[in-house]
Amino acid sequence: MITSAMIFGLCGAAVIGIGLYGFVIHRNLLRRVLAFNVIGSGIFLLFGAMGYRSPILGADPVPQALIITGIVVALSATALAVALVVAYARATGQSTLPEDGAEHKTEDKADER
Amino acid sequence: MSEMLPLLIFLSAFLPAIITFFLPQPAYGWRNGLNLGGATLALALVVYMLWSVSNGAIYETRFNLVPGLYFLLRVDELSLLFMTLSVSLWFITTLYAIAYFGTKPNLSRFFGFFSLCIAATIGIALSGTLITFFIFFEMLTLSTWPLVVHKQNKESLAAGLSYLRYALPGSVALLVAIVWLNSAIGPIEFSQPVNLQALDDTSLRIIFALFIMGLGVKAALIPLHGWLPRAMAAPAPVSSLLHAVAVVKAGAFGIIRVVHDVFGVNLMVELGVGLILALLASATIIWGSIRALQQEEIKKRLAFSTVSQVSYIVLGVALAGPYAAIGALAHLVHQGLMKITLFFCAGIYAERAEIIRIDALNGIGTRMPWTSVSFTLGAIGMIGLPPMAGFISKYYLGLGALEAGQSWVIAILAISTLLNAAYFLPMIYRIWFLDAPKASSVPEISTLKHPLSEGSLTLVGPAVVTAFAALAVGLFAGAPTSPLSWATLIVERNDTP
Amino acid sequence: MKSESVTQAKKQPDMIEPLFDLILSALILATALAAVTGRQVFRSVIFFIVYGVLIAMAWLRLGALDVALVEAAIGAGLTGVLLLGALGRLKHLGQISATSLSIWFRVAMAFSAAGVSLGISWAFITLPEPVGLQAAVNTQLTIAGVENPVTAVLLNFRAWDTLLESVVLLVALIGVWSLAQNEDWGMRAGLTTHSPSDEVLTSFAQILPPVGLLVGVYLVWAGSSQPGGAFQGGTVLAAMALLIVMAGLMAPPRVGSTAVRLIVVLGPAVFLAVALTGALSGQFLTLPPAMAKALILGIELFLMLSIAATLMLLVLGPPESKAKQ
Amino acid sequence: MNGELALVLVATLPLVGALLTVLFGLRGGFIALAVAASISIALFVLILDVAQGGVIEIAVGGWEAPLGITLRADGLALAFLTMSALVMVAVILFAQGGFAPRTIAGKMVEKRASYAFWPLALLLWAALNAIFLSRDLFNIYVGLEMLTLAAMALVAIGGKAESIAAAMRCMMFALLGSLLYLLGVSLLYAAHGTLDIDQIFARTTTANADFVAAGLITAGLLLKTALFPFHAWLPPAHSNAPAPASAMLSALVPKASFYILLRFWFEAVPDLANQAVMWFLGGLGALAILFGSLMALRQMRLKLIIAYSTVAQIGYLFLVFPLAGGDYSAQPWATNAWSAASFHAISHGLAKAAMFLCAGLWIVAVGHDRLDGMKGLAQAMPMTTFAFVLAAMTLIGLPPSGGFTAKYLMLSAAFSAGDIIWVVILVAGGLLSAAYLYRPIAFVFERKALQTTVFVSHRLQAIPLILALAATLLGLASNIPFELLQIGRPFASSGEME
Repeated sequence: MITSAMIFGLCGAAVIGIGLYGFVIHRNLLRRVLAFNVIGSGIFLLFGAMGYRSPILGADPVPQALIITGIVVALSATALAVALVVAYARATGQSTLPEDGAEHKTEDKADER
Repeated sequence: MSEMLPLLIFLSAFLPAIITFFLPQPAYGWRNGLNLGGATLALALVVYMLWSVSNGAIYETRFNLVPGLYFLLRVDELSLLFMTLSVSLWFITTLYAIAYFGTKPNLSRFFGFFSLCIAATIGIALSGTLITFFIFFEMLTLSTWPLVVHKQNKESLAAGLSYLRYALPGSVALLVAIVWLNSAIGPIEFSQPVNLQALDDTSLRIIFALFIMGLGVKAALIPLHGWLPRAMAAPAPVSSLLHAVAVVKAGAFGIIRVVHDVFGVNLMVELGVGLILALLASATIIWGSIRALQQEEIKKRLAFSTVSQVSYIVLGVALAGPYAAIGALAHLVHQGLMKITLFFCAGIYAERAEIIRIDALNGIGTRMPWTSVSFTLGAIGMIGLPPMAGFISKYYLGLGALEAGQSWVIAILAISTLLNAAYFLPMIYRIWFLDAPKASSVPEISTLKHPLSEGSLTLVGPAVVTAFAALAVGLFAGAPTSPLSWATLIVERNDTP
Repeated sequence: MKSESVTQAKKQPDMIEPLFDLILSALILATALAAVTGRQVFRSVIFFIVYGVLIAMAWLRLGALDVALVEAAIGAGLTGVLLLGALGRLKHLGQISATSLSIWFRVAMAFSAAGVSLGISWAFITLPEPVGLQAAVNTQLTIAGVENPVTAVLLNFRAWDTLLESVVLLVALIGVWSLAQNEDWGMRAGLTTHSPSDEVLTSFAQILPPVGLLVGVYLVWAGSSQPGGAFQGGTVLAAMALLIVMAGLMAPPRVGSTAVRLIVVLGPAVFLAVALTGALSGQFLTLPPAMAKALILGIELFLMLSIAATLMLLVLGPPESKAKQ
Repeated sequence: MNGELALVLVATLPLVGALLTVLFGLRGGFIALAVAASISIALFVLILDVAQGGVIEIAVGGWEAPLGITLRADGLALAFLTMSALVMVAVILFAQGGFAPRTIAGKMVEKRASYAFWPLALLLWAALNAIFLSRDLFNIYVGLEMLTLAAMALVAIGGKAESIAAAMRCMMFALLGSLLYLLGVSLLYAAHGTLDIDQIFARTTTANADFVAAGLITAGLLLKTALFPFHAWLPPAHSNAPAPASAMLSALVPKASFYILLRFWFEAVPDLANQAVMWFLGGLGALAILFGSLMALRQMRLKLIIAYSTVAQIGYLFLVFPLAGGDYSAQPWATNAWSAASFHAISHGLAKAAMFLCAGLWIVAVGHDRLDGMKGLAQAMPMTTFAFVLAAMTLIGLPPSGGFTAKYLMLSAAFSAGDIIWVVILVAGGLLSAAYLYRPIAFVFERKALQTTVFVSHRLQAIPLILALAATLLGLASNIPFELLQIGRPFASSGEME
């Protein structure tokens, strides 16, 4: 018999995958931040579902509390990340970072400076 | 008291070093007083310990670090031999250095690191365990570097780099060897008999090789000697004390420790590494002399002569017999006295008459008699003519070779003596028997910095003192207080437990 | 809510509920996919907001009303606003470059992401018998000071988490502020615009504040017994305040003003004070059962204010004068 | 003041200070100093109590795990707390001048950086202490997030385009890392109904979830620790921040996530630690050592050399897993290897902070950190040069220094275990670090008359020197910290090696 917990747990797992995919394929920083939030809510959904598996005991309040904490933390991170994206765009006119491993480039720049 | 004594003698060099770093350049009085005071105190302590140790006393200081890692400072006959040499020469060299530098810049840095080197040398002499030895060995490596690069020009920096290029891999080899032994059989104390049964012959051979690699760099065994001649970029006092005595001897001393107190001569022979070491030393002796022959600068020639001479000690150890050992230990002191004399003189020539190259020595004898006499004595000693100290050590080495049935060593000794003569006699000849060239290639007497004097007493005095000391230890080798007697005492106490 | 969850658990799930759950999950996945892979960023953000609402519904189905509230308010609401705002600014500043990654890379990534999902699902399905803390929480509820187990966990059992979490918000705020231009320091938070305030918004904004305050306080109060609490209340308040600011009825607060900083700090400060008094009297963060309810309510009220202010300032972003656009 | 109170104060005082600095923007430096002083006192009391009475543990709010959160001060925690305290005190002293409010016409005016720096620094400290003391995996997550956000803000505080880009880059890694960690923790809770490290250790069953969780947690923490090959973000981030920020970022931040890994693998799930996993972690560490060192050799800017050396030095930490983890945890040498990791972490923390502060001073003096432009600095600033050389000795692992102690312990463990590969790695790493640290030293030693040197006060120059001396002292008096570390040691290995 399939319970809501089972369904939403698997759904959460799938969402995590989707989010991860988005996180790695996008260079656009805003999209990465968005993907990060998708992953996050997927994890929370899975966490909640795992705390709701027991038909006798009902929902476990501890994961719920942890998830609320997690959501707020995620929002804080998102806010800072978004602010960074904007500041970065203001400073460079870019909304994507140079390719990874490009720190060598920045070094060279630094050498010239 | 007897627990603190080893620590005290170490501190007598270490504390002046630390304080000196914080002295401003103009504080000449303080700086000189501090270093001479430290040297005097150390000297007094050494004399006291010589007396009491010869009566069988033993001093120990130990404190723990992490498990398997503890400091042990221990005074025994061997450590005293090395310590006496370094401390007394430290005193003399400090006098020389004060006169030599006068008011040159960065004196606090120089004297600070100089005394630090001595502290490290004393520590090496006192080390009672391999790891303690290693720690002081590294301390010596590092505190020598600022002295090598003291002039801070391209040349000295290059010298410093090549020095570290040799020294650091060496110390890594040493560390690996030590940790390997410790993790196999626990921490090793020189005073305790070491049981190496836990290790098979192959690993023992590897460990021995690692030890020789690590120590051979400092002892300037070929092919690890490359740094020494370049390090002559350092100022004269450094070349005199450190590169003629402290550093190279630290390597030789380490080899003595490893062979006698870790492996034991018998095991070394069983493993068949003794002969290899002897061959290596002989090769170094010959090669060093040949290279010395090719040099045109005084200090470079002396440096290569050091390369060759230090290997006498290694050779003596490798021959694994009491006579050879005595010769080696005696030579540790003899060579130190003679070589420091030569470097003192080279320094004076360079400072007072701007003489760097050998061909500029012509006729200097009449102008700088004291210096030249000292130089000559040192040179003759190096060649090993009786009754100079050098002869004594070579004589015992020869006996040892015959005793060990390695008669080929005699040939080596003969050849090297000839080579020594070949590169020292011409210098002596130039000094005394050639007229000063009228050409402007060398400065006229009028252009000498101090037309009438060869420099202050504290500059020339040390050279004269060491020269005659070298003569004395040869003349009175039989005396109960001579290095030779002490060396004999060491060998007797070690080999007949 | 405990009771309600139990009743839920009691009645056997008929065919409708799983069906509903399945449809909801399908929608969630679809919107998530759309939000992640959509062509334009704007659409993605819209999809993300929808996705957030759907997730909130899922939380209702999982008997987590508190989480549902928070998710709706923060997960969907504020995050969405943040992203939209940033999008507007980026449009203003520079181009939004589209991804230009090789199809093979994307395929590979897709497969590996799917692998992760499968791995997690495997772990999830093969989980041992559920061992929750429901029992433990319920037995302690009597001395925890509040009837709502979630609030009890947040404000009492795991208060240290919550204290740190309220500080995390502060960290983010300081971080956001520190991204201002030097010359803008101390000015009003956010991009100072002079948007023509349209009547609807304005009228809304005039009615809403009292309502918002009411709702917020109620949520805190309710949080002690029913779903609700400081975070939910704070979000509602923050939303109201934002609305007012956007409507131009009230200028955004100055980053430099002491009042703002005081409000922002108040909640964590009170929380910390309570914690330390506990420590001095023996145990750190202990709420004596007698006063537990009062203390929790007090902490929550101040927390709500601070959270509201912080959230609003976070959404407004660092001070930025229009001059440099 | 009893131990428990001291523990609470160590955990909360940074928070108090942070809140105060948020309120009083102009007094940040002073508040930070006061807080640093009081934390140091509390920490000192705590250390004394633990040294006498053993591990101190408190259940927050009187709620025992699994319902509540446990804070514990054992040897390992104290070691890391002390390191952070030393570094933070130094940084706070050092930053007094640089992050002071501007004074215009006699009245002080708040500046952006000088306002934001102090709360961020104290919050960073608060996060570190919270992590080091916590026994609850989720509580650690909150602390970790706090740490990350504060660190990112500090990376970007310079305001330059490079620093913002650098912050953005690590933000991406860090966000992903914390999500993976959170996922792992939630799986563990679902499987065992607890978040407490000791209760997870004491669990009776092993679910498939445990393996997935362990993988996720490790991956997440590796991202945050910047272990090769996840290091890309570290050098730009650490080299573009202002010197005091760089010191905190490089000396402390990666240590926190490593610390959690250490706790996790040795105290929560040692039963899952099979040789393969341990060797994998060690292998990554080895690669980090080699790669980081080679990159450091190629740099021409001092701060980048120091940053890449962090990449390399982090690698050493991970050698603890193959040397003390898995099947070896019962071996006699495990204790030494495990302690070696802490010794290395701490001495590296002190030395690295000293180096970045030295770099900062030199930059003040000559206005940049290009090697070729730093000739003659040994002349102008001997004290700083000496401090830098001392710190370099620790990083290279030359005696007497904490770095040497760590290296000795690791080497002896590697020999006892008979895994010569780690010996080779350690030796090679030591020589490489000597090579890349010699370059800047040689440059500053070269004699050259500096025309445009800003005078740097000796009080400022003394700060890095003291840090470097502390790193050296850690080697000279290594028995005290070693004994302290053994208090509440995770695994009971069969005694020390003799």
